[in-house]
Order: sequence, then structure tokens, then C-alpha cells
Amino acid sequence: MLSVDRLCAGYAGGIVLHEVSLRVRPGSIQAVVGRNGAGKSTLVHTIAGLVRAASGRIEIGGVQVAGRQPHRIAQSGVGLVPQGRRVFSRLTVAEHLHLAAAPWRARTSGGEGWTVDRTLELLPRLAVRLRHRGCELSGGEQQMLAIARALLGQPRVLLLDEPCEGLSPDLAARVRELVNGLAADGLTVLLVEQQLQHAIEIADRVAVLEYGRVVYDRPTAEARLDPAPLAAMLSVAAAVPPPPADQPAPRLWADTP
Amino acid sequence: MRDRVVRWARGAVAALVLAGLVVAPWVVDDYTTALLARTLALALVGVSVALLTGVAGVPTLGQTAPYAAGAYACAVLGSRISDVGVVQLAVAAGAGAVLAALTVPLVVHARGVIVLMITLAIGELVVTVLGRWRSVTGGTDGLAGIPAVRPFWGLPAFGSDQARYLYALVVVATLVGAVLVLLRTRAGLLLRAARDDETRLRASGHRVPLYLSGAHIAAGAIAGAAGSLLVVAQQYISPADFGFDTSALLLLGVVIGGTASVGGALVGAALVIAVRDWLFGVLPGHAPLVLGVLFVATVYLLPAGVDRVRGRWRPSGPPHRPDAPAAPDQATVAELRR
Amino acid sequence: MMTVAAGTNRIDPYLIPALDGVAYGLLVFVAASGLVFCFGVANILNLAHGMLYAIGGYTAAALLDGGWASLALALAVGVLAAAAAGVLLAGLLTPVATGNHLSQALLTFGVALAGGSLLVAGFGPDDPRVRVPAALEGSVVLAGHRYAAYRLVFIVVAAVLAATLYLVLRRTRAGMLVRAAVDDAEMVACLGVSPARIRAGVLAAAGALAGAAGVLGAPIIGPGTDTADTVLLLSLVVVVLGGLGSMAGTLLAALAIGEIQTLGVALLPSAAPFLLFAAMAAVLAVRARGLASSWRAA
Amino acid sequence: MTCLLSAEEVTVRYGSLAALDGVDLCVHDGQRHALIGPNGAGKTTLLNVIAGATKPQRGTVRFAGRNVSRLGPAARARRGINRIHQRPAVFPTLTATENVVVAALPRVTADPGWWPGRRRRAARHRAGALLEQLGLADLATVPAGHLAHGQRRQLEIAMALAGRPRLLLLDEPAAGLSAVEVGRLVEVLQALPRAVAVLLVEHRLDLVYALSDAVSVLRDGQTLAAGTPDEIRTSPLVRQAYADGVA
Amino acid sequence: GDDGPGSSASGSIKIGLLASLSGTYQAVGTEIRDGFQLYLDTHDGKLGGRQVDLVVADEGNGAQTAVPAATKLLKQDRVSALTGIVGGGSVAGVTPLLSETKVPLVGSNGRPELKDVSRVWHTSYLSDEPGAAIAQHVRDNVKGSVYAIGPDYQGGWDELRGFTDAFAKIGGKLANADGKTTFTPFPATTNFTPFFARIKASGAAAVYTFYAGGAAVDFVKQYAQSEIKDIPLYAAGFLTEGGVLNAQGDAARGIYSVLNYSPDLDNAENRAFVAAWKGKHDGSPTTYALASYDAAAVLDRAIGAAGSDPTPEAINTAIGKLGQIASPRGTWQFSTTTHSPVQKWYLRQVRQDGRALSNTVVGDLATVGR
Ligand SMILES: Nc1ncnc2c1ncn2[C@@H]1O[C@H](COP(=O)(O)OP(=O)(O)OP(=O)(O)O)[C@@H](O)[C@H]1O
Ligand SMILES: Nc1ncnc2c1ncn2[C@@H]1O[C@H](COP(=O)(O)OP(=O)(O)OP(=O)(O)O)[C@@H](O)[C@H]1O
Ligand SMILES: [Mg+2]
Ligand SMILES: [Mg+2]
Repeated sequence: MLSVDRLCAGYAGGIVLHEVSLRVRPGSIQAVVGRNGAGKSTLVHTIAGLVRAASGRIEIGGVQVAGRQPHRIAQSGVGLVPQGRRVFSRLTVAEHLHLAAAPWRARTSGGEGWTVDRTLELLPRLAVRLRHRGCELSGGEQQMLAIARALLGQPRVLLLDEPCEGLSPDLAARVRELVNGLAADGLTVLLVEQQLQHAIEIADRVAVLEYGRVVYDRPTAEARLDPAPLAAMLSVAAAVPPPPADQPAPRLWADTP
Repeated sequence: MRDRVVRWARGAVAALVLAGLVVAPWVVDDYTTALLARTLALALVGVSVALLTGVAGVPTLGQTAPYAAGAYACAVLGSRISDVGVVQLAVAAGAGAVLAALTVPLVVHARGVIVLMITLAIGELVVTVLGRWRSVTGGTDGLAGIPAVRPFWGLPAFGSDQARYLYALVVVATLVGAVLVLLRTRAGLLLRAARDDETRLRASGHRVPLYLSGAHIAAGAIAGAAGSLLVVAQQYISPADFGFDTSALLLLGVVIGGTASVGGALVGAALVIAVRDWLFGVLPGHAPLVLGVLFVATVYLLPAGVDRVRGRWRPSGPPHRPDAPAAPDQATVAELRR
Repeated sequence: MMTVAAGTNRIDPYLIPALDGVAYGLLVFVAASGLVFCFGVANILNLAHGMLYAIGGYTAAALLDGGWASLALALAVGVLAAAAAGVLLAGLLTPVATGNHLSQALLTFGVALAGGSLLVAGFGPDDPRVRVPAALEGSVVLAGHRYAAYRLVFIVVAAVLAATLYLVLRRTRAGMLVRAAVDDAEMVACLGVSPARIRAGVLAAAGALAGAAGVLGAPIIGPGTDTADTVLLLSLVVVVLGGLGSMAGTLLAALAIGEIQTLGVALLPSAAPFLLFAAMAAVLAVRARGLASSWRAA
Repeated sequence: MTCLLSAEEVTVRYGSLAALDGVDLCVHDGQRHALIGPNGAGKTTLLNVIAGATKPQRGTVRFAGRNVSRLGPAARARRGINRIHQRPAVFPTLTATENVVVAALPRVTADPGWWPGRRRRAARHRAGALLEQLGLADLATVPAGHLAHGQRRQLEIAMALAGRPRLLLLDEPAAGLSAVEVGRLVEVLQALPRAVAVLLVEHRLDLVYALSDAVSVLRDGQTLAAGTPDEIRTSPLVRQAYADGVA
Repeated sequence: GDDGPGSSASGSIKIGLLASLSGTYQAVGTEIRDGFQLYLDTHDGKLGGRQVDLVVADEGNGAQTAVPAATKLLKQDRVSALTGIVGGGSVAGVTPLLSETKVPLVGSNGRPELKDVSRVWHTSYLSDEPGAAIAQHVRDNVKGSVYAIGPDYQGGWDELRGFTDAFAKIGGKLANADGKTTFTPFPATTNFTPFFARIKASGAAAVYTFYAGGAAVDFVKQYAQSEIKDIPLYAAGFLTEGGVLNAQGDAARGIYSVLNYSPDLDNAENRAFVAAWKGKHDGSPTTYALASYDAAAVLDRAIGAAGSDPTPEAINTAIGKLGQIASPRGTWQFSTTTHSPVQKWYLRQVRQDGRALSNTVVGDLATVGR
């Protein structure tokens, strides 16, 4: 459904993505993990058309879309939950939902379409904030709104760039559940996620980006059986060390040149 | 690598321009020299506009106000008290700074288009006052017959276009050099930070209004000094020299020069003013048309130059409820996209 | 001439200026409406607004012959011509579309300069004559004072315009798209709507509004070498004073400017040259300080 | 024991919505205090009130024994309240180093001397050390606007530290950070001098329990519970509240 | 071998013409250029027997563009004489250049107050002369006080002062509340109704005014729709001169104005002038075109009289010795003190003339000039 082939992309400062290739089958979830600055968001933005591809192919449903304008790509069924929410600050929640809703766009794969009511049922916090503007929402509420906005576009391919950032743990779990369900309905999902265990939990495949290159791309079943290589690659072990004993005052606080 | 090439190239161009400016009076005719002298004065105002608009992020259409204050102070001084250039320069800069200081309470809290309109109003008010305070300013017809200036006590008064031009060049070079040095210090860094994100700067403990007031007054002094150069170059001033056209062209010149770059502003403002003055001479009746087409073309030819504008010029932000100061958390997303 | 109200005999020199302030303010609102939409709402700084208005004005001067049919024709042609110019402008604006006001100012100022001189070249430097239908040419008597009939037209036009603009912006999908594009055009694109199309639409609509205003306003702020500048300045003042995009605020600002220019001048003639700009600077500065937070709610 | 920071009866209303409704909070010197709660509970709002970015309708904020309710954010920062924002706020056209230098400037105390640029050099020195600590040394000359999301978050943490806080307000510092960077963050926070108090808002409870020695739970603008991490971890009330935040 | 600025051995001479060819005063500037050109066209392109190389530059909206353009004419093109210049402020700005380059200016329109007129000549008038010329007529014909109103800039002050001073001297009374002329912000005023309300309240029996260009159109149109439309309106002639009359349409009917020229004056020079003008342009010539035409005539005679080497200095001296000049406006001569015309003024009224409205001469007024 979504395939990326030898994709190179970057900014005026230089190339960030080097020959990235991924293949996401319809109804499956591809997780992408990697250190900060590895190029995950750049990949998502390039697929969505917000960053220009320098070379390589991006195919959606067999159609090459690299180089097309973002709105054309969106029209071909790509929905985006961007990093940092990017909700419209002057529009109310209700207006966001009204604007994003595209009920006329028939869903190609099974499952009923998304309606405003259904999204509000999923994210009830939004229902009580309908008249608030985007800039007045809390961080988590903005994240919810960004997810709702993407869903209402009835996407065939969903690009999620850290969709659970800032969501409370149980809500994050529910969103992951939802994504899982969507994929089961036939939606193609590209999920960028920082917490490896959460990525493995729902994804069918997991890829690791390092300095803009895919250095690992396996089915998650494999990763679950033997998580060591993957964890090593991401240095997960270092994540949360136990609280240490008293520390000497570090040099940080010395003020001498 | 590329950076170094660019920097080197920029340095080379600057050196060439400077060399060209120094030898100019001996290679071009009187008209061009006179035009250049006048242009230098306006380019110096352009520098003050860039200091506010580009560096500090407070776009202004009102730098003609301190410019006019400087020019009239210098003209009155010149015809009644002293014809010594450095004295006039100092008094003019002081007058510009005082006027700027008086208007600080009006501008220091405003941002974006709002400042633009406030400064526009200040400029227009000053022009109106100049037009009506006839006993001092000569009214709308202006002040003519300002005696020639001597640069320093004991030196002869300027008698030629060359001399006037070289004096202007020395003054402009000195002041621009001072500005460039200033911008390399803490002051420049803090102003740029204020332009980028004022709320963040406050959250770090900085007194932003103080910095902006300082920048405003400094820019006023520079514009005032430029006013005295105009008097030297032209020996005549009238409110028309300080009208809205002048402010608008200066701002556009600064935009062409790249807003945040002082050298660029100098060149941009000088180009715009020189081209306009030159067009009115060579293409009578078609100057606005050609000038307009040139502006449009500039946007296409110099995308890098004109696109360097940032900071407060991003959309003026979501309309926050007045009782809730914009929580920095909830600022617009635009600034993240570069 | 008809008598609308029986006049009192007491001469009240401030009555007519006050009424005129309302009519003039509304005219200013109508003239500014294109810019209200384009700059206030869609955040595209269009310094060619005055030129779009002048297109309408010159159309009116060329087509009006004193009959009602010609008024309709002029309105149609003026709106179309100015809207077309707006679309052209939108095309030119593509490289500086991303909310960069100073570059937009550079470009649109250039267009205004060039377009203005082309208009003058085409229609001549003299102010052309504008003939409105005879029924509107005369004056009516209000409360014992004679008053230009045509100005009363603007009370209706402005009310309709303000209401329409408000409804379009708040209630329609198009209005929401425009406001959304101001916040984040890329995300609007990710919803499947082309920001370039939105921009073209905005400028076409702004052009149409300015063209209509130019035709209707021609008898009062007639076409001429200075029209574009006058209209642009007044419109900018109104839009910024009105709080950039708030329809109620803009209407209020327009009325305030109308009153300042009429009643204010009548009351304080010696301060007349300073009134407009002094009032503007004061209001904006006070508002920037947040001292008058309630002002906006009004 | 007296509080370094105390917020009393803080109430912030937005129209009919009470983002904070009579919240009390006390952070002791050197305490690592966590603030958790469902989305929209009012955590960020409380941080804004403490930092001076939002004026509460009611309530006072005391810091180091003084009432700072009337001070603006800049004055509070100079007294030692530094923060990071939920959405990373950096100066996009300034390089990473310059960002930290700017943040450090108000609180550098160079030895007295007339030599120009002394303060800036001291600040620059500290900026280098901080960037190194947070693993941003390679990005020192990159404009902050060109950084990835997570890198910006780290940069802002460096900026907050550069201000030499007595109280550090962290709004979801780990959100969007990769595992390695979270590890580094934990290291940095643990390396803070004991005297520095931290008020930490975070949804990752593993971090909260690892880093904090007191936890307050907010919900719907009210304090639901407060206690040690262990008490909170086992409180059924808190569990239910966090779950209810969803429903 | 330098044969002096502007002239060459081949017998040609360079003249600089500076006029507003763009901007607010474009209409006037164009008339000035066309008037001068008309004289050249009807005189084989020669002045004083020398082929003229006319260098035109654009004055723009005022001094800030006029000064550089004049600098070009004087310092780069090195013209032997300068003519034109619409704005008084522009003239003031150009005068330092004149003293520096020693080139004479034969101006054809605006004229500020100048300390030194040794190189400045004007074929137009001094701004206070129209008012002075019509004061007696107003005094004789208006039964009651007169309201004086005008634009708030130097030109307006001078025009109105000319009238009010002369009017007061012969015992006239102003209706203005404080006895002083009302000045309207210029160019900001587009709406005159608040002023009309004051006029109405003052109980004036007539109004005297001066406006030009767009303001004149607005003033006249709004006047005709206002509550004071029946109060007689007297004005300096510019109120209804040239293109503005067309724009004003019927609103201008009946307005009295004072000017030094009208196309229907009956003399041989004028008949030739008007015929030549109509052969090239639509409509009748204005006083602006006439003044510029006369400036060419002055230069024609002065260059002829300046001898074999017409240096700017020589031309300047020759102008001072011209004496009587026959012109379409009637014969006039330069005043020795002000260097502007001593000439006759006419009373005109806007009347129907065939299908169009025109300024018809209804009487002679005083001869004015110092
Ligand atoms: N607008 C930009 N201009 C120049 N360089 C950029 C820009 N945006 C990102 N980069 C650089 O590209 C690289 C990849 O950034 P990207 O945002 O894709 O990372 P990421 O994997 O999403 O990181 P994170 O986990 O922090 O979100 C980084 O090194 C960053 O500095
Ligand atoms: N400026 C504002 N105008 C109106 N309502 C606001 C404003 N700021 C915050 N709110 C509301 O106040 C409530 C608390 O917001 P706050 O940002 O403090 O939540 P939070 O606890 O930080 O949540 P999260 O974990 O999602 O970031 C939210 O419901 C939010 O919608
Ligand atoms: Mg990212
Ligand atoms: Mg929050």
C-alpha cells in the first residue's frame, strides 16, 4: 500500500534521509524508531509531501506520489498526525472537526467511516472543549485533536508521528489499541514511536533509523523473540537507571571560565 | 565550507563597494556625486530601520521622525549658531535620540503591524508639526539657504560636491562600523533573541522592554545623525523629505537588503533611493512604473534576501484572551517551521 | 429633494457632522472591506488594495452614464476586473506566500506602483467625472439639514457587507479554511486543500470587494491619481485599529475614524491635522499595553 | 520545614472553566516534586502561574519566603525560577550555543572588570559545558530552528539549567526523547546540586517514580492526592482518577 | 575648449524642464510640459534662433524627488536655463542649486517666498495675487460677511492671505468665527461636510476659497450637495481650472473665480495659442499651459538678446531687460522686485459653453504685481 524506495530527502542544510526503503502492506502497522534527530519526522514529512524528495520513489496504492503537492497526496488518502500537534490556533475544536470531516470520501477498506460523533466518543475530552480554540487547549487535548483531525479525513494511509506524546498513560494505551483496530480494518499505518516496547506491542514490523539510514527492519514477531539486537541498537538499557546515591556537585555549576 | 566561501565573498564585495565609494567622486560627475551624498544620508536611516526592523524585530515606518528631528535641529543650529560639522552631527544625533526616547512609551509594548501603524502615525504627526511650525521650520516650503558646513573648527566650509560627499562617507562609515561592532556584543545577541521569541527571553529573566527601548533610542540617534548629513548634502530641507514615501521606500530597501543584515540594509536602502532619484531624472513620467516593476522583480530575483525576515513578522499569533497572557506553550506552530 | 424629517429651527452645527461621520465611516468600512478580508482575516498584506479600489473607481467613471442600468453594469464589470486583478496578484504572491509580511509588502507595493501608473496612463491624469443615477445625485433634508443622498446608501451597503463577511467567515467551510490557512497552511494542505487555491480565492474575493467598493464609492472617493494611496491608508488604519480581522472591531474602528474626520474636525478645528494619527497612535499604544482590554470586547 | 515555593489557593478560570480551582502546593528546598494528572488537569497552568506567565484570579505564590505574586516572569526568573515549556520554546534563528548563552546571561557573575565581553565569555563557557552534558555538542552551531523536536527539548533543558535555577520547572521533559536521551536526562537531573528544587510534570510514571521524592496529583484543577511516590503508586484513588480522566 | 554649459558651437542650446509627470500633480505637470512644447513646435523648435535640446525630468510629488532630478539637469546635463516646476516647495528646494550653478529658473507655476530672487523668474503669479485681485469685487457685490476657507499648506496660506488682507484693508468682514481663515488638513481632507456645517452656522453671505486638483473636485461636488449650496462661491481660478472642471460636472456651475487667463480672451496671441493648442490636444489650454508657453517665449527673447554666447548668466541678465511681453493673457512684464508678472486678472464664471462647461470671462479685475 505504502512503499518507499531508495528515498533521499533533506533540507537546505543537507541530506537527512539516505536511500530509505520501506514497504508497508495494507492493514499492517510499520513502526519506525530511532534516536532524536535520526530523521523519523523527515521521513513522515517527505511522504506527506511537506519536504521535497531529492530522489527515490514513494508509492501509495501503486501510484508514485513523490514530488506531488501535499494537498494532492492528502487527497489520495494520506492522513497525518504531525509531531508537535500543529492544531489551528484560531479555530475552535468544533471547527477543526467540521473542517477535517470528509464524509464524502468513501473508505476503500472495510469498517465504518469516521464521523464527528465517533471521534468524540473515542476522545470524550474533546467533546467538552468543542467551543475552545486550538490555542486554548492543553497539550494532551491538542494531541487528541490532531488525531481526531487525521481520522476524520478517512485516510487509507495514516502517518502517526509520535501520536502519544503528552497523552496520559491510559489514554495513550487506548490510542494504541485504536490504531491496532484500524489496521485490522485494513488501514495502513506508519507509526513513529519513541518507546520501543509500545512500538513492538502493536506493530507488525519495526524499522530503526540511524542517521537517516534504515539499519534494522524486521517483523516484530522476530523482535519479540529476541529483543536484544534491537534494544542494543537503541541503547534501551540505559533508559531509567535506579536513583543513585549522593552525587558530588558536578562541574556544571562551577562558574569559572 | 560553503559558509566560509559565502563569508569570504561577502567580505570581498563589501571591500569592493567601500573602495568604489572612496574613489567615486573622482571618477563620476558632480551630479552622481551629489546623488551619492544624498543617498548616503538616506542609507544611514536605512541602517537604523534595519536595526529596529530586522535585528530587534520591531518593524518601523517612523524612522523619518528622528531623521527629521536631526535634520531640523542641524539646520536651525547651522543657520543660527554653529556651522561646525561635528557639533551639528552630535546635536542632530541627540535630537533624534530625544525624539525616539519620547516615543518609546508608544512603541515599546507593541509588535508587528501594530508598531508599523504607530510609527507611521508618529512620522505623519512629526511631518504635520514641521509643516505648521513655520517660525522655526519654514513651513511646508522648507528651510533653504542653510550655510555651508565646515567639518571641524578651523577647516574651510565645504564648497564642492566631492567634499560634501566625502564627509558624508566618513560619517556613515564610522557610524555603520560602530553599529556592526555593537551588534557583535551581547546587545546584538539579545536583540536577535527578542526578535525570535520574546516570551522565552522573559522566561530566562531578561528585561525585554529595556532592550527594545535602548535599540529604539540608538536607532533614533543614528537617524538623527543621518538628518545632519542630509542638510550637508542638500542645504535645503522640507517636510516632504520626511514624508511617508521616504519611510516606505526605506523599509522596502531594507527588505531588499535582507532585513537583519546591516550591510544589506545600507546597500538596499541606497539602491532603492538612488534608483528612484535616478529614474525621475532619466525616465520622466515612467519612474513609478519602472520602480514598481523592479520591486516585483526583486522578490523573484532575491528570494534569499527578502526571505530572511523572521521573528515578530510571523503571523501576529492567535488572539489570546486579554486576561490570559499568551502561554508560551500555546504559541502558534508557525515559528517551528523554518 | 424630499424631506425625511421635519427640522427643528435650532441650528445645530454638530448634528450633520455626526451623521456624516456615520456615513463616512461606513464608506470607509466598505472601502476597507477587501483589506479586512485579505489582511485582517487571511493575513496577506496587500498594499495593492488601493489599486484594486481604483480599478473599480475608474470602471465606474468609464461606464456610469446616470442611469440605473449603467450602475449595475459598472458594478459587474468593476467587480470582475478587480477580482481578476486579485487572482493575478495571488499568482505573483506565490513565492512569498508563507506569512512573510515584509516581502509581501515589497511585492504588492511594487504592483501598486506599477498598476497605479498604468491606470493613470490608461485613464489620464485628470480626475474623471462620475455620474450617478439622478435620484442619488441630489440631497435630502434631515432634521432641517440638507444632506447628500448618496451617502445614505452606504448605511445599507455597509450593514449588508459586514453581516455577510461575518457569516461567511464564521459559518462556512471556506471561511474556516481561510482562518486555518493563516495558522498553518501546511496542515491545511494535509487536509487535502490547496493553500494556493485558498490564496487565489482570498485575493479574488478581496479584489471583488474592493472593486465593488470602488464602483460604489466613486462618487465620494472618486478615481484619481491619489485615490489608491488614500484608500490604502484609510483601510490599513481601519483594519489595524479594528483588531485585525474582528468584524465588529473593524466596523467600530471605521465609525470612529468617520467621526474623528467629521465631528472631531468640527469640534476641534485647530487640532484637525493631528486628530486622525494622534488618535490612532494613542489607541494602538494603549491597547498594546493591554490597559484597555475591555475595548476589544465592545 | 518551610517551603521554597508555595502556591496557595491558586485559582485560574477561563470563562466557566476552572483550569485551577484553589490549588495548594509546597515545594521544599532541594525537593524533587512531581506533578501528575490526566490531560487537561491544570498542570501546565499551575506551572505558568508559578513562573508568572499566567495571572491567577485568586491565590498567592511565595518563593524563598517572599510573595512574588506581583512579579512578572522575567523578575521571577532572575530570582531563580527557571522553566522549560511543554512545547519546546527556543530562539529559532540563534544557534544552539547562542540559545544557551542568552539563557545564561542574566545569572552569570563574572569577576568585576571593565574588559568588554567578559560576561559573554563566561556564559559561553557554561553553554559549552551544558551542551556537552546533554549530548548536543555536535549541534552547537546549528540554528535551533533546524533541530529535530527532541533536540529542541534537550536544548531547552540546557537553557533552563543555564539560568542556575533554585527551582526548576519541567513540563514533560521526557516527551519525545528517545531512550538514550531519556537516560541522559535522568543523569543530568540526578546530577543537579541537592539545593536545586525541581517541579516535574510528566506522564511517564516510571520516570516520576525514579526521580521524585514527592508527588502531587491534579485532576480537574484540584489537588486529588499528595504523598511519597510509593503512597501514590499504590493509591487506588489515584489509579481510578487517572483512568477516569479518559472516560 | 569648453563652450560653456548647455550651448554649443553648432548653435543649439540645452533647456531643462522639470515638472510633475507622475504623482498627485501629474495633470498640472503635463500641461506645463505641453505648453512649453507647443511653443517650440510653433517656433521650429528654436529659442532665440538656437535649436533647443529640451531635457525633461520628473518632479514627482515634491521636493524630495524634485531636488535630485534638478541636480541631474543642472549638474549632469548642464542646461542653460531651467523651467517648469509645479510645487512651491520644489522651487525652494532647487534654489540652492541655482545659486551654486548660476543657472536661471523661469518657473511657470508654484512660487514660494524667497529671500534671493536674482535667478528666479516666474511667468505665473505670486500665490497671494488672485485673492488680492478679486477682493474689491467681492466687497462690492456681496452683501454681508465672507467665509474664507482653504487647504493647510503654504500655497493655501498664501492664497487665502492674499484675499483676506486685501479684503480687510477695504473694510470687508470675514464670517469665520474667530475672524481667521479656516484651514483644512491637506491633503488628508476628502470630506468637507463638517466645514460646511461651520460655514452654515457662521451665517456667511459668500465663501471665498482656494483648492486645486482632487481636493477641488471633492470640495465643489460636496458643496453642491450640502446645505450651503445656495451661498455664492468665489475662488481662486484653480478651483475650476482644467481637468477638474470636467470631473466636477454640474456641481461647478455658477462658481466665480479669478485668474490671469481664460481661453476665451479676445486677442490675437490668444487666438493663435488656443488654435495651436486645440490642434494638438483635446479641450482648451489652462493657465498652467499658458504660463509654460510664456516661459518659452521669455527664454526665446532672452536667449536671442544674450548675444553670441548665451551663458546662463547672460540669459539671466537678458531676462531682466525684457520689458513688455505680449502674451495670450494680454501684455505683461516682470516686476523688478519680485521677478513675477505684473498682469491683469479676470473674473470668470463657470457657464455652459456648447455641450461642455467652461470658465467664461465675465469681467476684468485689477492689474496686480509689485
Ligand atoms: N527545517 C530543518 N532545516 C534543517 N535541518 C533540519 C530541519 N528539520 C530537521 N532538520 C535536521 O534533520 C535531522 C532529522 O530531523 P527529524 O526531525 O527528522 O528527526 P526525528 O528523527 O524526527 O527526531 P525527533 O525524535 O527528535 O523528533 C536532524 O538532524 C535535524 O537537525
Ligand atoms: N488560554 C486558555 N483559555 C481557555 N482555556 C484554557 C486556556 N489554557 C488552558 N485552558 C484549559 O485549562 C485546562 C488545563 O490546561 P493545562 O494546560 O493546564 O492542562 P495540563 O494538565 O497541562 O494537561 P496536559 O497533560 O494535556 O498538558 C484545559 O482543559 C485547557 O483546555
Ligand atoms: Mg521527529
Ligand atoms: Mg500540559
